Amino acid sequence: MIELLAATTSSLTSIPLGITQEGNWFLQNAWLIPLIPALSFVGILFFGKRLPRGGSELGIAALLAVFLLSICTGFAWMDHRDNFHGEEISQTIINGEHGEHGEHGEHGEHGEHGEHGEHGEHGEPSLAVVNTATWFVTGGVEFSVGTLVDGPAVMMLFVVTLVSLLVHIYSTDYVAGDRRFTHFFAFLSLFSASMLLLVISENTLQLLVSWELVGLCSFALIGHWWEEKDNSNAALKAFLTNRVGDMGLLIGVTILFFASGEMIPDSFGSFSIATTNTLASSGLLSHSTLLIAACCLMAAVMSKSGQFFLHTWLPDAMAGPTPVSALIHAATMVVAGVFMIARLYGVFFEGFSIGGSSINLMALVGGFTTLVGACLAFVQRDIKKVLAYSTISQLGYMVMALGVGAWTAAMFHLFTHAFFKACLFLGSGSVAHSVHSFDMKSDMGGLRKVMPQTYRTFIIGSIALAGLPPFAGFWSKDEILVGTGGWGIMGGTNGNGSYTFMLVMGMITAALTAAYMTRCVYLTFFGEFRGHGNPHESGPRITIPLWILAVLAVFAGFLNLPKGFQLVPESLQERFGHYVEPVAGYFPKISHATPSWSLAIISTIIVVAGISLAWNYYFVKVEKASKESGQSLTELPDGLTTRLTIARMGHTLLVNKYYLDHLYTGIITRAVKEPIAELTYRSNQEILDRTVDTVGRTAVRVGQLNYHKIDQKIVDGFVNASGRISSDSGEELRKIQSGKVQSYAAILFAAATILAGLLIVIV
Amino acid sequence: MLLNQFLILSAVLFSIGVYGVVTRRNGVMVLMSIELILNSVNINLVAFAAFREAIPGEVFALFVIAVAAAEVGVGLAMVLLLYRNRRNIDLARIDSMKG
Amino acid sequence: MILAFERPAIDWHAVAPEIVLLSVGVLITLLDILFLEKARPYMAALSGLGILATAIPLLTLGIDGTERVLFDGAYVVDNFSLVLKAIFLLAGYVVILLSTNYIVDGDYWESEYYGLLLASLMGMIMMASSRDLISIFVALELLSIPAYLMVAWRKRDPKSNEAGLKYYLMGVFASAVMLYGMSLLFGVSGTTVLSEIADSIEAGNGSSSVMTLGIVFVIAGFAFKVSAVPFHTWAPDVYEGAPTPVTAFLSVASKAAGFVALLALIFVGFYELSNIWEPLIWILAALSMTVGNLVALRQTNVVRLMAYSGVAQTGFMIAPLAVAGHSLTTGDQALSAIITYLAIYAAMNLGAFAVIITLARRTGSAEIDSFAGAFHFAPGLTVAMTIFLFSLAGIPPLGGWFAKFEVFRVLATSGEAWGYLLAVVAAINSVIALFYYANIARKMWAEEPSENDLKNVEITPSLVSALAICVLVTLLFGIFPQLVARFTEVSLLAFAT
Amino acid sequence: MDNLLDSWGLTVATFSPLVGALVMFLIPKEKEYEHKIIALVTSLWVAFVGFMLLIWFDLDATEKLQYVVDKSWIDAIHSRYVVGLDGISLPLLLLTVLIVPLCIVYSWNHFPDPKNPKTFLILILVLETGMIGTFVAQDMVLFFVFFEVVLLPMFFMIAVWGGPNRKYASLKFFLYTLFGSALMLVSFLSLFFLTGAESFVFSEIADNVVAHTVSRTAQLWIFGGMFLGFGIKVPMFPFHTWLPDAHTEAPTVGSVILAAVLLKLGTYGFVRIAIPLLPDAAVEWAPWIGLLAVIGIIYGAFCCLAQTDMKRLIAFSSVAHMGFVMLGISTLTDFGINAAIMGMVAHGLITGMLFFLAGSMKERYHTLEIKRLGGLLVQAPKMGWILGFCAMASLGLPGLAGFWGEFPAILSAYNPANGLPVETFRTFMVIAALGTVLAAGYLLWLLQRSAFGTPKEEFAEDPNIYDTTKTEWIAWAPLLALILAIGIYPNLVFRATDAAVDASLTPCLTIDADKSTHEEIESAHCSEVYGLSDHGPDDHTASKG
Repeated sequence: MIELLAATTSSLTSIPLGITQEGNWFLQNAWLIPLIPALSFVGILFFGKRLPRGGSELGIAALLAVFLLSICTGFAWMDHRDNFHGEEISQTIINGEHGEHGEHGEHGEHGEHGEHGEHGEHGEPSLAVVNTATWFVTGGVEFSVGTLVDGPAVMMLFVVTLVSLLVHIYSTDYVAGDRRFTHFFAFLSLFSASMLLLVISENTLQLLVSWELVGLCSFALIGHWWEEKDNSNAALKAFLTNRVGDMGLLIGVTILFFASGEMIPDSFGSFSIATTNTLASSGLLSHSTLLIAACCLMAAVMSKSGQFFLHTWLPDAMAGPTPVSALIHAATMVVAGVFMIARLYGVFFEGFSIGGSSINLMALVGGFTTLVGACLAFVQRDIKKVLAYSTISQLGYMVMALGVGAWTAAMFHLFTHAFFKACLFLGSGSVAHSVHSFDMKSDMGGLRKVMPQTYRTFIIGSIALAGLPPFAGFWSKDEILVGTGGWGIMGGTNGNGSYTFMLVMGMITAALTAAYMTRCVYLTFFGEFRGHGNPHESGPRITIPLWILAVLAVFAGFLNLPKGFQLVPESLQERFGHYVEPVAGYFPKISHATPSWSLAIISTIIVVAGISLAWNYYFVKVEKASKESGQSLTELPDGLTTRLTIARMGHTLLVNKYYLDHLYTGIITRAVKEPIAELTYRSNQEILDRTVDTVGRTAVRVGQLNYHKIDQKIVDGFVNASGRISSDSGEELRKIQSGKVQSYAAILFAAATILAGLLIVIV
Repeated sequence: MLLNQFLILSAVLFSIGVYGVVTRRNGVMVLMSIELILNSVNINLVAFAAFREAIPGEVFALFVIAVAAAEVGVGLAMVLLLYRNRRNIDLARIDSMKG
Repeated sequence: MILAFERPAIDWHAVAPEIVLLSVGVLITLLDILFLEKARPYMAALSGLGILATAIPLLTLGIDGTERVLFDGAYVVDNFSLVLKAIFLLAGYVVILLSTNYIVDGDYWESEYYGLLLASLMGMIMMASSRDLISIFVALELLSIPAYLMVAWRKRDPKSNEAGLKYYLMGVFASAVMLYGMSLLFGVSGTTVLSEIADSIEAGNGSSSVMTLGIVFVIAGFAFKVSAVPFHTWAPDVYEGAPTPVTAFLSVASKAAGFVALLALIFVGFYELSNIWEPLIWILAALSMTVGNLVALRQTNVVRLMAYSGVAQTGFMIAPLAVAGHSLTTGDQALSAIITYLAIYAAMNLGAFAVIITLARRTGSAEIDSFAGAFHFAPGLTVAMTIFLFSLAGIPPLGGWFAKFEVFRVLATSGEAWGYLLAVVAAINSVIALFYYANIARKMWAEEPSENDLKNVEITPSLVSALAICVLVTLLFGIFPQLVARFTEVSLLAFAT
Repeated sequence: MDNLLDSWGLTVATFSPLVGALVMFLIPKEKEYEHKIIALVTSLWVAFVGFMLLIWFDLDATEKLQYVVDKSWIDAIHSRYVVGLDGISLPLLLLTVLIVPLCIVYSWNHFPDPKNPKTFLILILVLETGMIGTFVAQDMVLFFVFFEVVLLPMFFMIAVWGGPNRKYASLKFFLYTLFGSALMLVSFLSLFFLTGAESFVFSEIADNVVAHTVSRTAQLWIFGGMFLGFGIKVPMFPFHTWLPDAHTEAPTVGSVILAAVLLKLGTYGFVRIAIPLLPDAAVEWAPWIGLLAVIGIIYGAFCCLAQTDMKRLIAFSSVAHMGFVMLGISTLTDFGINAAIMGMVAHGLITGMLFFLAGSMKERYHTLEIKRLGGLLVQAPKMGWILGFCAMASLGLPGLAGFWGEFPAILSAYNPANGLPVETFRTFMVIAALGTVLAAGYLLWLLQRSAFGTPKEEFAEDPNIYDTTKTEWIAWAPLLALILAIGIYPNLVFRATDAAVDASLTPCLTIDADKSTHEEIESAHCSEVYGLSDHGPDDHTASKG
């Protein structure tokens, strides 16, 4: 099948890419899915005002159609995954001088023999369906656009369309009566279109294009009420931080383009994801270029998915309407970064050499973000800010999972997280809708009696988020912890590497998550109602999506029951992993940790401990204190952290991470004087935010300096100066014209004699 | 051998004439100095013509004399005009146009 | 010893133009004496017709095309001299058109003016053909003396008076210096005919310092005539003082005459001694361009500005001479470049002066500020003036650019280092020049007129025809340069070798 | 029809605006309506001719010069009237032919203050002739003449109809560009004389440069002259100071034409003359051009951040954009130069639109002080969103034309032609990528301060802030549609330029054969590539297809 050309210097071989062009109708033209919402965007933009329901019905119809389409694509993919034996496409490459990496050598041969024997335990190969068309040709390089439908793509299609549909329905009630109702729906469908385009994009260029379109829509939607200055500020900040990340993406894509160019004969390079991944995972691209490319792409992920030091825009993005926060800043857009890592996993796996090492940049960033997000979520007054920081923390979880090689666990967590986080956000939206404020401490409390539906869905969502069994959160978080390679009795053996440090961080965050969710539930739904006015339950168009999401939050977990789970027949285990994880040339060979009972139990115990600790503090002590003082308190006046020095020290230690980071940004913080709770919050907002603003302002000042000093004075000055010199010298020369005829005669004669003298002497 | 003396004489005359033109303030004096210069040229021409037995030199001198006459006529008319307008013929004073 | 005086064989056809012009001049003077007041109105028309009449023999000589040499080499009628005679006549005709009703106001005696003008023209035409020291000197004086009188034309106006006297004194002094040079030249070479001087130089006695002194003094004399720096000091005062048509005449015709003499001397006379006159001309060219332009920047009076612009343009015209000695071909190219520049410069400058005269009649002053807002009360004139100014500056598609282009071409291809240097100096100067030309144009276009009576300027038919000729010539040479290029393919060198 | 167009097409396109101007010249000043009609009809006629040229253009032989007319013009100086159209100049010609009618429509009933529509429209038509001429000229002297012709009308437009400080700005613009073109002329001349070619036609000179190799130092000096000449026009970093003044003072239509087309003359000069004719010097100069381009990007961005006047900000933003175009050119790969031409077209459309908007806002607010603006979206929503759309296009949002100008330029900077220092170009790439972030910064900051927020009390109830009028819609709709169309399907431009650029680079610039797709790089005689058979003294050769 592969003719190994004899001894030519650049011998041409071909490597299987794990993609095919046949596949049933749905898989073939998945490009319809992004097209329909795009058309609806145009429709709403032009005819929205004249439609009876202000364009929202056009949006919902489009999303419904697309949701059905993606379900069909899902089923088509499942069938394709199980029984497809069509012909596989391979890419001819120059392999002479690069030489095979040591331990990957045998994998190479295996590939070549084409019978893909023991491709990991997931059975025979899953071939992604690719359908490309040439977009344009410039400078001998052919840019193509197309769709690549495989496991993760189908999963994401399902999640995005579902959540987007629910958010559409939800916002018909939430945003009703807004001045720019049509405008809102137009941008919602544009957002869905670009997100869907991103999900099924076949090459990195298309990924880049949709990546920035998604950024644009988030800019427009966050700044929906752009009358207030801080809304437009938040939108601007979101877009600029994304742009910073995009710079990384731009450079990463360029490096990958040209790196793959060296390998493919007579072409400058190729953008296609399948080729780049296959080349990377079969060790044909040099490790250093992959490392640089991975770091650049990592920058993009950190800005888009709100990882540690580029996350400041996400909490501010809560200024946008809540359905936007639910859709964009919980379920879809922020996950784009994680999806990009999953999509280009070959590059990251090789770049950060995830298999076999105990620490790498991605895992570290992920772990650190989970911890930081969790701590910050603790001290928020605004309910949406709590959920925003919890999103940051969960995203950190996913990135950490990818960092440790637990690919399926990360994708599964993404899948479940989308549901319960959207449910929580929409729940908080419905609460805020009735209370007309987001501030838990001053305007909420005791809403369980008044808003039963929202209360119950919120409870389900927070339990799922905390990760108590049998809810979805438990299964996905447990998978990740197992994936980190376990530690002693915790099991989770033969993972990709012994990431014990990540395991510890994961455990602590699980506890913290449980704690702050309990605090949030108590402050909003228990105790007495602190706000004014009379809150009431929201209408059906809000509660029904809440219930759908709550149900999904409960049952989504069963999709990926771990291997050894005897309660259920073998065929039902690991369904999610089986269908979603690609087994093909373009996916690296990752090893799957064996699930262990002991780890599951310990993690549940930790979560329960977290809940009980918070429960005891709030439901017992604060309840008693508020009964004694008669007004509903939100925290004990002389709380644990203020009394006990050790607790205060522990807390400041957590905060100190900031100082580490703080020192890293180089600006010394103000002296610590408010109670610890205020300090943590203000330290995050003030310092990090201000660094971003000061960077902006210094740029402006440098601009001013540059403009006034250099541009006007020196460069422009030089031009005017030359003008002035010529006119001044003109003035002097004018003086010799004295008007006296005899001086003229003298000049004439003097000149004649001098010239004569000169010429006689010299010539 | 004789030629150099003539050349020196004409050079001397020439320089005196030039000095006269440049320094004298009286219009008529300047005209006279110009005549001096022209005559020095004549001497030069005649001397060379004689030395080289070349007739054109003589003819040239004649032409110079004739033209000099015409020039002086015009020059005196100009100076007269100046006197009628300004009541003096001091060349240093006529500098209304300058720069 | 043959004493009988046998009549030298004169080729009447060759001297026909001179004769016709002489007779017209004499006729006018006679008419003036006989009919006094009655003849006044016809004087201008008659002299115009006279000039056109002299043009006829020129055409026949042109068609005939043979080179005629009279008085054994002293007086030559070849296509070089024919082209230049045509330029002189055309310029003379336009000057007459300019001065028809300019001279009338101020009730000076009009007819004499035309007599003097024709006499001066006669001198110029003679200069074009003269190839020997004596005839050059006589032609020079013949064209200068009437010019002195024309400059002092307005007897009662102190300025005209002062200008006249200055021009006279400087003119005579310069020609005296030139004469001294000529005498030395004669002394060394023994003959007055330029071709024979060239032979004697070739024969080897050209290297003496006396010869250098002679050459320098002769070139200095003519440098005065073409107002090259440092001999230009007379030009601004005389231009300002003299009546404007006379200034136009001086700036174009007498300058051209100066050039003709210079070309004849250098190309026919001492072409071999290029190591003497090339550096001299180089210095003159560089100085005139730079000084002319720089001082022009500061001028407020448009006539003085035209004087300095004239000085700068002279710098451009001399420039090719600075590399002419490099080789025979460069010599020819330099000659044709200079003549092209002369022809186009004549048209541009006369046109500009025509506009200045018309506007001065209305605004009464020659200050540049009085030109402000001309667009509003004299749009036609403004457009014409813009064409002339930008043509002087060398902007395509107007004539000036082709003239400058030829000069640049000669400098660039001369292959000598300081040829390139001069080209760079010329490039910088053309940018500086553009500044004051554009300044006037902008003042005319963009500013508000000072007083607000917007009545249009009444333009006499003769001025209109003068303007038309100049605009036509400038545009024609700009768009179809090969017209002028074909005419100026003349060469003096063929004669010299 | 085909051969009529073939022989007369380009000459008609170039000179019919002049005819229109002459006709208008004869009509007295008062009849303003007739003037407007004639101007519009002439420009539409030229647009129609341009469109016909596009239709009959043989798209799969874009590298060959088509509609070639080759007559002798000035024999004395061996310059010939040679005009031709190939892939590189087609898009730019169409851009010109599109922009001018839109400008005439835009200024239909609001001419700038010294109301003189007759002369204003005549100047626009003369400008159009100059611009079209420059893009079709294939002879150096012809190119130089048209290059100068463009200068004069622009000078008068700024000088007569400009803002308060117009005297200084117009003269500076005129002198600066003239100085540049003087140097350019000197380099043209010396190239002509050194190679001893017998005519000024580009292909002729390109052959001779290849034939008897002009010494390297001479090539360097000549390229230096051209670099200065074109660099000033682009404008490149140190020579850009004329642009902001010219733009702030120029009337709206003036700065639209200046931004949309005149800036392209410089870059077009590089692509058409400098690089194909002097390949070795180009390789020598490329890193420096790259350096200046990148500095331009960052320097322009910083200056934008410091601006208080909107129009001046847009002017500096075009300095930054042209930086990207020059970066594309400096890579000397056909990938980079394609990006540069796309960048030119995109910048023309987008910045043209931005200046239209700035003009309309100046009409409404009578000031462009960003501090006093605000709440445009509240008072004039449609105009606000168009400003948003253009800001997004300008910062290079993918899916709009701007992106396809910047991204391929950055991509090509990663892998410049051989002989160029790869590391330096990769650092240029990173800096350029940083430039895109700064671009996003200043554009969105402008958008936020002028469009978002609530209108200042000074203009809160001002009736003068009306939304886009009909004439503005007619003028702007084609531009907006094109920006979106090129954004979604960039092949509209690349289809034409790809082969032409490849041809203009390959024969004269040695690209290592094995990498590039054209194995058979025979040392093609340049004139074949340019599709010009050796022209007899005066015969007219129609070498189509």
